[in-house]
Amino acid sequence: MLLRVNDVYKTFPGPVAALDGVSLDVHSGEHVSIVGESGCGKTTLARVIMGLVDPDEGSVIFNGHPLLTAHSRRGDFSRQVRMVFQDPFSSLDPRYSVRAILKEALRREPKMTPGEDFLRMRKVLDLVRMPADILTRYPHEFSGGERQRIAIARALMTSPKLLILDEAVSSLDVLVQQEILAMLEELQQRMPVTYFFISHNLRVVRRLSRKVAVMYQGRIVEYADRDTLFNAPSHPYTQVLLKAAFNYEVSP
Amino acid sequence: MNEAIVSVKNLTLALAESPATLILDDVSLVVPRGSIVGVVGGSGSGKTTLGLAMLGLIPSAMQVKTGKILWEDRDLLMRGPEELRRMRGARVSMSFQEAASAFDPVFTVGDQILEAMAAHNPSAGKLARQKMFDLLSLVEVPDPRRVAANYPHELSGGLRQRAMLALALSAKPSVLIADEPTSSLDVTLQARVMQLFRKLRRDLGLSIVLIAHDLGMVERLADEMVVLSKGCVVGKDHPYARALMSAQEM
Amino acid sequence: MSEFKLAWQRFVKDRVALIALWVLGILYAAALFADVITPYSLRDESRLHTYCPPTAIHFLTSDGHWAGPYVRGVAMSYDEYRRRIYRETDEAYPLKFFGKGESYKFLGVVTWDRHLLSVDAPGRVYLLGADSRGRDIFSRIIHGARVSLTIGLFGVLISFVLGLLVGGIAGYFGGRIDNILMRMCEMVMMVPGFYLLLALRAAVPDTLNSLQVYAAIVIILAFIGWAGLARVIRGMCLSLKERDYVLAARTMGLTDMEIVMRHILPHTISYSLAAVALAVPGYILGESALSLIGLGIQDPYASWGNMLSEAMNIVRIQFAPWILWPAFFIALTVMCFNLIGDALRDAWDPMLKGRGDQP
Amino acid sequence: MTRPYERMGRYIIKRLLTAVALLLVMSFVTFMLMRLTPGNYLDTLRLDPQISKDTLAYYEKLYQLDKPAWQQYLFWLAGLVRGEFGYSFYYNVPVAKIIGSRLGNTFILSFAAFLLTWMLAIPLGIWAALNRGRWGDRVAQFISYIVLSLPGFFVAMVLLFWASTTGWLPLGGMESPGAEDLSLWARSWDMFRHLIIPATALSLGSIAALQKIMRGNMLDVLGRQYILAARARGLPEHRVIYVHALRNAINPMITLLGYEFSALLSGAALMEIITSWPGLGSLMLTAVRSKDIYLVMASMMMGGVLFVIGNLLADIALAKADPRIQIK
Repeated sequence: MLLRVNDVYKTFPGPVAALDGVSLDVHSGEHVSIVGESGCGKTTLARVIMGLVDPDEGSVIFNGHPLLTAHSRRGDFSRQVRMVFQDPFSSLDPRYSVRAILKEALRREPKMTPGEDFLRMRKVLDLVRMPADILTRYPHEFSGGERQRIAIARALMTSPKLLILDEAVSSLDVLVQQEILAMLEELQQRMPVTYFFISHNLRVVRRLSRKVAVMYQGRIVEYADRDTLFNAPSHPYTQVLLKAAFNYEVSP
Repeated sequence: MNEAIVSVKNLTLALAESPATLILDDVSLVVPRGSIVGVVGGSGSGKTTLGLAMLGLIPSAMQVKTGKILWEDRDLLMRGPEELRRMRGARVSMSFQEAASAFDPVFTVGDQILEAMAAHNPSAGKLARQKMFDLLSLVEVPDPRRVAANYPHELSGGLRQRAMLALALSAKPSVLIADEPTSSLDVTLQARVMQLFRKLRRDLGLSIVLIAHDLGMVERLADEMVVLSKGCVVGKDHPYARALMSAQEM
Repeated sequence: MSEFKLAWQRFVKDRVALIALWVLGILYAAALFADVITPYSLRDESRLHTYCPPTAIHFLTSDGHWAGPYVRGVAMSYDEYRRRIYRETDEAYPLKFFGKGESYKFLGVVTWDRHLLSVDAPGRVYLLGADSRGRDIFSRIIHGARVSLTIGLFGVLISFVLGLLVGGIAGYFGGRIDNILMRMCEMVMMVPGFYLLLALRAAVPDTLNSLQVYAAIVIILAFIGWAGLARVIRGMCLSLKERDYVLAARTMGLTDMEIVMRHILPHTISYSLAAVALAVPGYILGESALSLIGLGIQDPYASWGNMLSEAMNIVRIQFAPWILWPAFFIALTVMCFNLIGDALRDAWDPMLKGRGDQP
Repeated sequence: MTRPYERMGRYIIKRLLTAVALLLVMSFVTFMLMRLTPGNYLDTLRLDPQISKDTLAYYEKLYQLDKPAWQQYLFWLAGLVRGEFGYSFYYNVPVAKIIGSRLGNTFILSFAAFLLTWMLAIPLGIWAALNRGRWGDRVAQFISYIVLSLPGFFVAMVLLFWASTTGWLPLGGMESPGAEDLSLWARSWDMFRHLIIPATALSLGSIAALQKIMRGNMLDVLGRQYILAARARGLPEHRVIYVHALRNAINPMITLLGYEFSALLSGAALMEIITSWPGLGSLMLTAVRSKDIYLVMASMMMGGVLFVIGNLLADIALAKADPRIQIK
């Protein structure tokens, strides 16, 4: 078992509770998707797992012990669980070359010789189908899709066990989305990484995940295998969601 | 089909500074009365510029090289600005993707609708307010009085989207150009707006030009469809169109 | 640092700002080499040449031969209103280039006595005219530049460091710290600057020597100015903190300090260069105002502000308008800093918004 | 959902309380600063042989100059509450007598410059934005750059010089001699003529600065989508520009109101000294020069009060203008 989210609560000032008692187990190889409409708390869940946001109650358990402080995450967790963000134009610091960006991912790794560094960089760039000669170039020289590939490469530098993708393709043009999703699908075969995919787009979720959790107002209303969820949804909200997404109909 | 209410004939638009780069290249489109016509394309395909051109709002940085834009057989490229202005909103109107940024933030929703109505057919205060509330109920706004008194930033995403539709329809246009009406909405809201479009066509005989990148949605709603790639109209079998199609199935 | 190169490419496109940069370069260089450039030291007086107009430079002798650049002596007399008028006499004094003159400590190290331009005594050359004690205004402006041009920079630097510290901490850590620090900033900003300037100046004992007065003014100006910069920097830190590359760095295990040093500070410094450049004029004007009313740099030392205090008397402006020259140099410097500041802001603007870092 | 007025009331009270706290802290800091410097006004009196020892002792005791600084501050504070501002050694009269008229004069000058600035800067900014790129805009931009870099005191000097040669305007001061016995109308006209030079010199810089900002705001708003949407609805162009664009472009200017007022206040102090306009600024200068501690304190406090009121008005105006601003 890779990661356990144990009964997490989180409220922000405002009417709706962001997370209202969420529990979820993530097993190695079992690609999970969190799907739901904007404001259902899926991004907050990702940020709680990564320690960017502290939960009011509940905990995140990794390798058997709960992660309570930011410090506790600096060990294995920060090496084995990595995250990719939504906006490609804000994911890469414009001041640094691709080499420096990828190098920063090894900050907490034991020192390696420049040769080993380069090999690892070339490997991750190849995984995201980007040529190794881009190492000396800077973020402003790349398109949105290319930047997102570099961000994914950065996340793969420490060959993480779990990769959290928070709406990773949502702000890309529809055709570029296809390329990135194809690359991510291919990656599933080439690396022992498990995806924790967050999206509001049910088509993207159907393509990439084994298990799907549907979230509504801070709670997981349904958690099932992909096929059962898409073909025989049990919770009414899931049914409404599927009908709206695939047949564009909604009962008045 | 009945006669065209708006049609674009071989329109070519280029950047003023570098006439070689074409934003729209020999684009033709016919919008019959009471029909929904889809214009599908990715970002940078020129679909929004086409929508603006149909309103006679050609961005200053561009110039028309060839082509005509006809409103009931009168080419609006030949018309003077004042005549065009009177037609905008009253004959052809436009709705925008980000409803929040289509509203003036410092005026209430009701005032802005009243203002748009008054710009084309001034009517008495009391009567105008009632027409405004009717319009809001027409676009399925649950509590017109409350929504009219709110400022745009105080409305939810879905409500703001419908209020913007009311704003675009305030002068009873016969054609609505909807630019990405659903792409920033959640799926359930998206479906509800599409149903609203079907109802508006049925009740008002409104013709709609549906500009979007979501091919599946346009296929479901539009009577006919045109695919735009880098400013050119391409056929269904064009690789770009097929790529859009496959993005749909996934 | 490609972002820096990108911004520099945009900055260089603004030719006016480039010219402004050159003008400032010349002014600061002149200040540095003041002793060599100026014919006279800032104390060199001549009672015979009170308010003497700018000296005319002749090339031909009275009967039309080429005689190389030379100046004539002047004789003073009074007109019916007992005002001085100067007539050229026939003594001629050749204008010497890099000739020997008053010795000085070049850059405070080597004693030297060459001057770019000088005339043997008793002849006097006043390129821009003389002041009430017959001192050369041109020389005093160049010597004064050492004060007026540097007070602004030192003051802004201190404010910038303070602003970075306070603004950075408030912006990055937020919450109560942010609240307290920002209330403090608002307090300092709310006080009318000039009143505080006078009050602080009053707190400085009069027995200081000129260097201490200089330092006191720098500190006073910095104290008034830092709050504005702190607010600008705090705003920047708040927006930088939300950028995804900062969140990504945190998820990769970087400590707060590492994130601030690698991601927040470098951007903040480059983005606030514009705010700093636009703040310098305020400091220069602050010093000039203080010196103008006699609370700043004291005579005989020169600063553009205290040189102007003579011009406070309208009658003097009437018959010796050249005493307004220092104001021209203040205006020129302020304009250059404004031009550079605007160009810097436009150059960094796309990066600041975090989206448009396309070239 | 109309704005509940008691929320606005509570907001004003909260702002006033923080302002009073600020003024107290400011006065404490200034007082300590003044006491920090060695010696006080009496030192200058001691040099004067005619003044006897006991009068010196009397003054020392009367104004507690012998007491420790904080005690004297409390004495001063208690006096303040009773409306006494202490005694001015320099003018040898209670501070309250001088401060009232000086405060009024500074307010007149600052307010005149304030009106001049806002009446010219806003229209100029709009005009420049609407004629963007045309020669008019470029000329306006060039002039505003020049004016922005001209120090206020230099402009005042030049104007005084011009007035001295043409004689059209008085050379500084606030009233011509013997103005007291003129009729009210004649006297205010006379003061108006005296006001022209200081007010113009003071406001020139801020007109240039605000005009540039207004132009920038206007251009920014004109590029927004709701302007395009307004045109798409067929709204007449004048409504698009003067209702929608202008209304939104003015909002950020209102936030500048407060800080602009403080800039004017500081500028006024200096301008008063140059054009010998009898306001708080020139009073403060003489007080500081002669270490007249109570006079310095009073001028400082009055400057602060004017400042606080200006800021408060600006914030309320902004809350009225922009519905998105929530009154916390």
